[in-house]
Amino acid sequence: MIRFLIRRLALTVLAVWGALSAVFCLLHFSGNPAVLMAPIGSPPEKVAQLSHALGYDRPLAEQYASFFGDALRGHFPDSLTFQQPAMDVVLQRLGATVLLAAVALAGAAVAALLVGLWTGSREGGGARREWPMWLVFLTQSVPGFYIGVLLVWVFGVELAWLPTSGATTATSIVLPAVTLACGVLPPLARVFRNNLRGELARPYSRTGTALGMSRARVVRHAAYGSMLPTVTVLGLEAGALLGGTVIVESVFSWPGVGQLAITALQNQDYPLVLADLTFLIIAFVMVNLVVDLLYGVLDPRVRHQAGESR
Amino acid sequence: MTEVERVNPLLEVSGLSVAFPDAGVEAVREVSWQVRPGETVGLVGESGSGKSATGLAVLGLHGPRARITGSIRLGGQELVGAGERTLRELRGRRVSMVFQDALDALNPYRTVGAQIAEAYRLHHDVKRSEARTRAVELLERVGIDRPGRRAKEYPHQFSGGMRQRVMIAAALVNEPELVIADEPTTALDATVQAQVLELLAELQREMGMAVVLVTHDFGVIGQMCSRVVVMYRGRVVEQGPTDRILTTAEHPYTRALVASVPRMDDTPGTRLATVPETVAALVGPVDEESLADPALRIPSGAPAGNPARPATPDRGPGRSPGGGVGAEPRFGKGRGGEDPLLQVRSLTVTYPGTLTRPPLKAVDDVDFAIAPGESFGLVGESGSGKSTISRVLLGLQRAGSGSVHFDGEDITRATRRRRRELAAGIQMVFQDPYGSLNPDRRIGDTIGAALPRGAARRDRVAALLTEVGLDPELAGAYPDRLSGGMRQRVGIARALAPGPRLLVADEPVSALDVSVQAQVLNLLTQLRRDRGLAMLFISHDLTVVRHMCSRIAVLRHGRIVETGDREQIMERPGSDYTRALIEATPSPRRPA
Amino acid sequence: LPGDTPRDRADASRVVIGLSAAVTTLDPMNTTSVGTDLSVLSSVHSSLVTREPDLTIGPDAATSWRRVAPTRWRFHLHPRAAFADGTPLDADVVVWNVRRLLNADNALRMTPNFPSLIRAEKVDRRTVDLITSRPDADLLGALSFLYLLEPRWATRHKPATQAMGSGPYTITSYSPGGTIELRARDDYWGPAPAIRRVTFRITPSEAARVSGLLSGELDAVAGLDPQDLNRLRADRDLRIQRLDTTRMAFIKLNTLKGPMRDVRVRRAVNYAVDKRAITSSLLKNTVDPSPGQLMTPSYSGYTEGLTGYPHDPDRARALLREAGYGTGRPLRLELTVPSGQYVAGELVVQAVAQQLREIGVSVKINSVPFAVYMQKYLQQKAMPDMQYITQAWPTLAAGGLYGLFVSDSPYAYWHDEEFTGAVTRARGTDDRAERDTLYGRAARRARDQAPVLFLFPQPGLHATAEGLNWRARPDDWVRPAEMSWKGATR
Amino acid sequence: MSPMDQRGRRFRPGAAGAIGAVLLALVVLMALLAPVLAPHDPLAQDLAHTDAAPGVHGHPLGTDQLGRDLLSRLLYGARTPLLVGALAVVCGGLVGTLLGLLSGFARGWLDQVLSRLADVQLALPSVLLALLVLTFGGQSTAVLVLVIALTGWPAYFRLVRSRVLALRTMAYVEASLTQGVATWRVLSYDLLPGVRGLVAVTATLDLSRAVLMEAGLTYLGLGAQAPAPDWGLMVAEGQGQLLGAWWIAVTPGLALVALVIGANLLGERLAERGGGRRAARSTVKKTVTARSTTA
Ligand SMILES: Nc1ncnc2c1ncn2[C@@H]1O[C@H](COP(=O)(O)OP(=O)(O)OP(=O)(O)O)[C@@H](O)[C@H]1O
Ligand SMILES: Nc1ncnc2c1ncn2[C@@H]1O[C@H](COP(=O)(O)OP(=O)(O)OP(=O)(O)O)[C@@H](O)[C@H]1O
Ligand SMILES: [Mg+2]
Ligand SMILES: [Mg+2]
Repeated sequence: MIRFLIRRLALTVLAVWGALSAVFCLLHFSGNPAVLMAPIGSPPEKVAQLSHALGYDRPLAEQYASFFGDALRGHFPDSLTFQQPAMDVVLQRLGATVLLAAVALAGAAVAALLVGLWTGSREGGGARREWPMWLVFLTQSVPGFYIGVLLVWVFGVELAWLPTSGATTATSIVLPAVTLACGVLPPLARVFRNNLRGELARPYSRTGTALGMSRARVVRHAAYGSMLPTVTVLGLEAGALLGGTVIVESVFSWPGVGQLAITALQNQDYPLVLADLTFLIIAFVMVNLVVDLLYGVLDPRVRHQAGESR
Repeated sequence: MTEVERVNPLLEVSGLSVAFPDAGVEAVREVSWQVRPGETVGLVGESGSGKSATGLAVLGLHGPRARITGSIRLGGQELVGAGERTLRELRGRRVSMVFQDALDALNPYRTVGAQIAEAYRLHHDVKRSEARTRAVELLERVGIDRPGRRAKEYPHQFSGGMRQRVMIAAALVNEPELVIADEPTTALDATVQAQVLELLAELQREMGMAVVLVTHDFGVIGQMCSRVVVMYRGRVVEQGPTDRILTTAEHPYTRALVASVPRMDDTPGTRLATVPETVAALVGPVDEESLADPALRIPSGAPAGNPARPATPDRGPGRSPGGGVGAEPRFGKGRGGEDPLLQVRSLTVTYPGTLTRPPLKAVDDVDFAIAPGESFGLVGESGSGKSTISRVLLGLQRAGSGSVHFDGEDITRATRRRRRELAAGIQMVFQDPYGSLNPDRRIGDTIGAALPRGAARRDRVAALLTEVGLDPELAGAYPDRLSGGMRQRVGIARALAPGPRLLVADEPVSALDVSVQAQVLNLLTQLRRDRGLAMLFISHDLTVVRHMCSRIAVLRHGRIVETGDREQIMERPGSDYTRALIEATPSPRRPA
Repeated sequence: LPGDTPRDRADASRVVIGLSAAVTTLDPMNTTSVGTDLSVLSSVHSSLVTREPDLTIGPDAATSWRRVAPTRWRFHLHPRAAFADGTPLDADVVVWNVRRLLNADNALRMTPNFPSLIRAEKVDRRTVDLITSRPDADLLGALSFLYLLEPRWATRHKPATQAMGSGPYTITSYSPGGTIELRARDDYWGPAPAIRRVTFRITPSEAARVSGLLSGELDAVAGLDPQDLNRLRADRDLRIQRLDTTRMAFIKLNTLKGPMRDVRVRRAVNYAVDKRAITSSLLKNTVDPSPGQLMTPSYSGYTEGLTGYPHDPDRARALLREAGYGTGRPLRLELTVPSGQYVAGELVVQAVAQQLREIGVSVKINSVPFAVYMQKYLQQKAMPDMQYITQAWPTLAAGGLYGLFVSDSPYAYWHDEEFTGAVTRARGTDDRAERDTLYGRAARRARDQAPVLFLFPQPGLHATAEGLNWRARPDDWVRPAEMSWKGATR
Repeated sequence: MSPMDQRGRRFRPGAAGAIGAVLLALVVLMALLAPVLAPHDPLAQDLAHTDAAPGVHGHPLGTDQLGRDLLSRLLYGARTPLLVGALAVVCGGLVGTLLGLLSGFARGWLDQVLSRLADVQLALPSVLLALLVLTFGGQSTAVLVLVIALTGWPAYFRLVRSRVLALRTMAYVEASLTQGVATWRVLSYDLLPGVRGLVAVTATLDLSRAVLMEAGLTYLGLGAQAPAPDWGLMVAEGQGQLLGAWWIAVTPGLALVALVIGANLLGERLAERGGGRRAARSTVKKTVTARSTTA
């Protein structure tokens, strides 16, 4: 378990390092950020001065090093648009995204569980029980922004039941969360259902029946086994969710870090872009780390590291 | 009618058919047999003959996609078509099942104690703690050390044999009247198999339950069962008391089956009887389909005694002139002074540890030598390092230390290019007939992969196919058309293609049904003699090694326990381990 | 919130205002975004003078002012003017704020609006003088943008993220880019605003603003797209106000390089575009095409009597042929528009491009973020052949707006002696008649030389909940203090 | 999610696969035959008839805010998603497959480096990465294709690599090696056929991902530019008009959904068939004597 932890942590650090390096390269291949940061109409001396103040005239290697130091401590220059430390801006926007993502993820997980149990547990199945999977399949094929647009149209505009933008009332979260959940539900539902079927087809489920267990009990045991891959996908999807928030937040004007990333990019607010991306990357990697650790807790085989791979 | 048969049967299967309409498979066709209280019935047959399908039908475990007709009566109660409730009541309580691979058959996410306790609580209204106590009690009963502690462990923390004991404990926790054991020992080493079978027999005596033992091993039948049901293609071709079936079976298929297994007491190196040959000798040509007809009795006038064992070893075309054992060269004997073809000295192979696994010395200071034309056997239990040695010989695995000299040249240090040239010297026959052929390449391309393309190659491939007894037309076919035995012949043809002098055969028959096994063993023996090939024959099955090899090395935990002539090893084993191995090998001759 | 309708809010004297972009800073000297940042901040801070809805300059912290010398203005401060923490707003405060504004190290965005201001001098506790380098008629207009911070508070806090002002409201909740809540100060020294609580909600998407209005989530939104006019009008719970803004929309032509150097090409594109068709279909007749003018009639110095380029594709083709373009040498142009920045901007640009295509000009449209657009425009000096832009001058002085077109202006991309000369002389003169003549000459010169493709004033379309009194303004300000609910008690 | 997970589903695969193929073919035909089928120039504006409802003024699907014929735009609009999607799939698929083959076959440090690279790639949220590249790298179709391919290759890489790792231990590959067959032949005859089907499945499913991503980025204003007809862009343009002229946004969205459903149905059908002619079947039959080792 300890070794597993160490290995996993090493991978995590590596991933963060690689991703941040990629971000650094992208930013620096596109020219001197100071040019953009200086107020409009600034003379070249002024730009040079600013460039110096922000350290953009130092050798790239040195900048790279300090970029890392700063990134890991969450130190970024002030946001150009918000005129305060970029990380502060990100952190202030964080709550909204976390709330949205958590609600969406929880909703999707519950829905996936229900769909999976409904369609995956019955022996033989039959086409009549398949319809939720068709629905899931459809969801999977609809672009997130389109779902958002349709939801706004139907529930926000035509029926006027729900607010369509911002995060002001308790019901504001419904539409964006549903939209976001629609993106996560398909993989979750399918993994859970397919694995449930898989587990039910495994010899141990048959053993359970042979020992006199009821179908419900057999399904319950199998469901536990199918949770493991589902949790892995959940972790990966949590990452995709962070990307998905970019679109959903801009459809619904949800004041989170996703929308922030877009406006920061549009405003060429480099420090903010950096802070936002760094944050999202680290969050993504951490979520997956947690998921892997969770896997270790859930699966006795991983926990004991018997040396046998599955 | 004997005494026993007058007792009312516990389980009565009559006219049972199991079909899978979706797959278009009729797995079981109108079989009828009975189990009386307390007796052990063997269900034997080759792979796919419907043994498991029959066993599963008894407990109604087939699911909705199977169509089951006929009748299964347990103590008079009809089970075919019985409601889920009724079945649930008797599953595990009156009838239990032990499955083949206990690693899969046990829930990997739950402790073994919890699983046994749950099995108990399913049928007994007791408290959790009480069920736990009972679970520990059963673990102790099946011979698990420190049962209290081990009950809290997970299946993967147990060895194969122990898992099978746990499985048995779970099946017996409610003291059922009948246990159906579906190949409970197939995945186990001979010594472990012996222990598990012994345990089963002991518990049976103690609890007085009846056992249906599904197996394809006549050795196990001979050792455990009082009666045998022989299945072929979903039909019961014959049933009766074990003794009679093993000696004077009425059905030619049964006789052929018994005869095709190498035994500890026959003459090594003689040609094994194969099923088609035996059947043809007994009743004339019959096709495979009609062989399943139980009514196909042996015509009167067939040789009595042991009719299935042909008297002369020289049957069929292409006999080698010398025959017999004496023609085999032996290193250090016979052709004294000649250099060995292969000389392995202090070979050690260590698999590096990973972050999750400590390093493993799979082969430890191994020495042996093989003379040109000699057949050398390597026997040992699973994980003893047999395959690792063969992989080193073929350059698929680096040697840690020590040397392997082939024809005087140390090939452990051979470069890639040299290795390619050496391919003409050493070739390999693989174990798995399915995995060893590229499903996407034609047979001819597989056999001739290393030969230059052209008409010459085509001719050579055709010649090789003929030599291994296959139709040369098959060169254009894909492997999915071939049966296991045919595939193994293709594998042998491929190994012969570069014209090697040493053939390494790593468990070449362990994946094959016994009837096919005999054919492949015969082919190997014949090729070796015709071509004067030296062979390293690797197996976990002592009877097969004894049959094939004149000298034998016994491997254990990567070390060679002893090396010697066949007779010496078999009759005067120099180590306790070898002796245990010989004793654990079930033989159909042993009394039930 | 259950039952949160405009009616409920009216009873509680609350309004919810939809803003089209996030409020990015709370430092009033570091932003020039009128419609968003400054609209919020004007409620929290006070300035010396303020621009009234009718665009005249009125009092705020200063009760009266006069020019005591050509370059010296004297302001008398309101005797009770004070900050929320009780600190009085006195002459020292003004002096400190002017110093902060003019300190180049602070790099404040408001500073360039005060080109002539040199310093402030305290006369007595409630009197302060502002001194300019030259006589500057636009100073008062500029001062209506100068919001005053409390010196001691400002040095101890971060004005970018916190606010403590002397205006009618205080901020109760703010996060960068998020919703902003205001509450009216009970101890405010000026007239108490009718609206007691204000929520500024950020709704960047037009669709969200419209649906917010229709569903009653929003009480007031300024700067709507005329495309939505009919739908908004159909809702009887909404009141729509339409007026011309002080912002003129046009397509700026890069006369310094490429095909647009040729005045015939510039005129050709002006002839090629049917402005009337655009204003009637895309802008739903909310505005009329510009009579070939760079500014709207609201500006002082506006010239009457000009006419725009008529829609005349044949003439346009002829001009192009004259300039040497035709089948053998097709004219290819690049047209940039900032995405989502201007009302109907992307649509207008597409219509223009298509009409130019019809006279044989191929146009490539680039839609880029506003920041990128501005950077290209002003910093890299790499404006494409054409770009869609709307321009206004906050002080509503022709001199200011024309200043964007004089030869040495980074905004101009047009070097024209005659125009620049006229404007320079006009700005230097105090004689109103002469000034207007000069501006008239400049206007005609611009019409003739066509440094831009003249379009129309940016339409101002504002919607409020029925019952909310608010006089929409031609400039972009949205001030809750100017609003009240009909029949509300407070 | 690995396409292999979809095995064992019961979607009545034959019919579903056919529907998928037909949908895809329809969209391809739309793109190819747009010049023939379109009743109008997709760019031609008619400012007198803006926001016309479907069927009015001879516009079967209505017109948009600029009076452009929506049917014509819909037909031409199939081109960008298809082109960008297909190119991205080809680029990402080629790179991923090639690297996966190498990685799985060579193992060792090369494998380590490539695998970590894939990990890093996966750690970057793909939409954000795309935003970053498109904002700083400039918006062009080439960059769009590249960035979609960039976020797509790890899927191929991982699947192919793990399949190759598994195939490498297959006896038939080892047999080729012991026979002295040249490395490139082992790669092309023994390993490539084994991953071919898998790659085909992945590519089909990846097409839907690529199309969705293209549409999403275009919706955010980073893909195709006005006035080009493109489905994602058309949804974005019509979004503000949902209340009065819903057809502007809804129809192109439906077309997009049809395309993605087509790709998904076909991909899953392929996945169900096991993604390979013979490769799959060989693994169906398991050997009996998988004797267990002690734990
Ligand atoms: N669920 C199923 N669906 C379709 N066919 C099946 C199913 N279960 C078994 N069969 C087929 O029925 C036949 C008999 O299978 P069964 O498992 O009973 O063989 P067996 O005698 O137990 O063989 P083995 O020794 O390999 O275990 C085989 O051909 C098998 O492929
Ligand atoms: N690639 C490998 N890496 C690490 N350990 C290995 C590897 N291959 C085999 N081993 C281990 O080395 C030991 C010997 O394996 P080997 O395959 O040589 O045994 P074997 O005698 O052929 O067994 P079997 O009868 O099961 O085929 C086993 O414990 C096995 O787990
Ligand atoms: Mg079986
Ligand atoms: Mg082995």
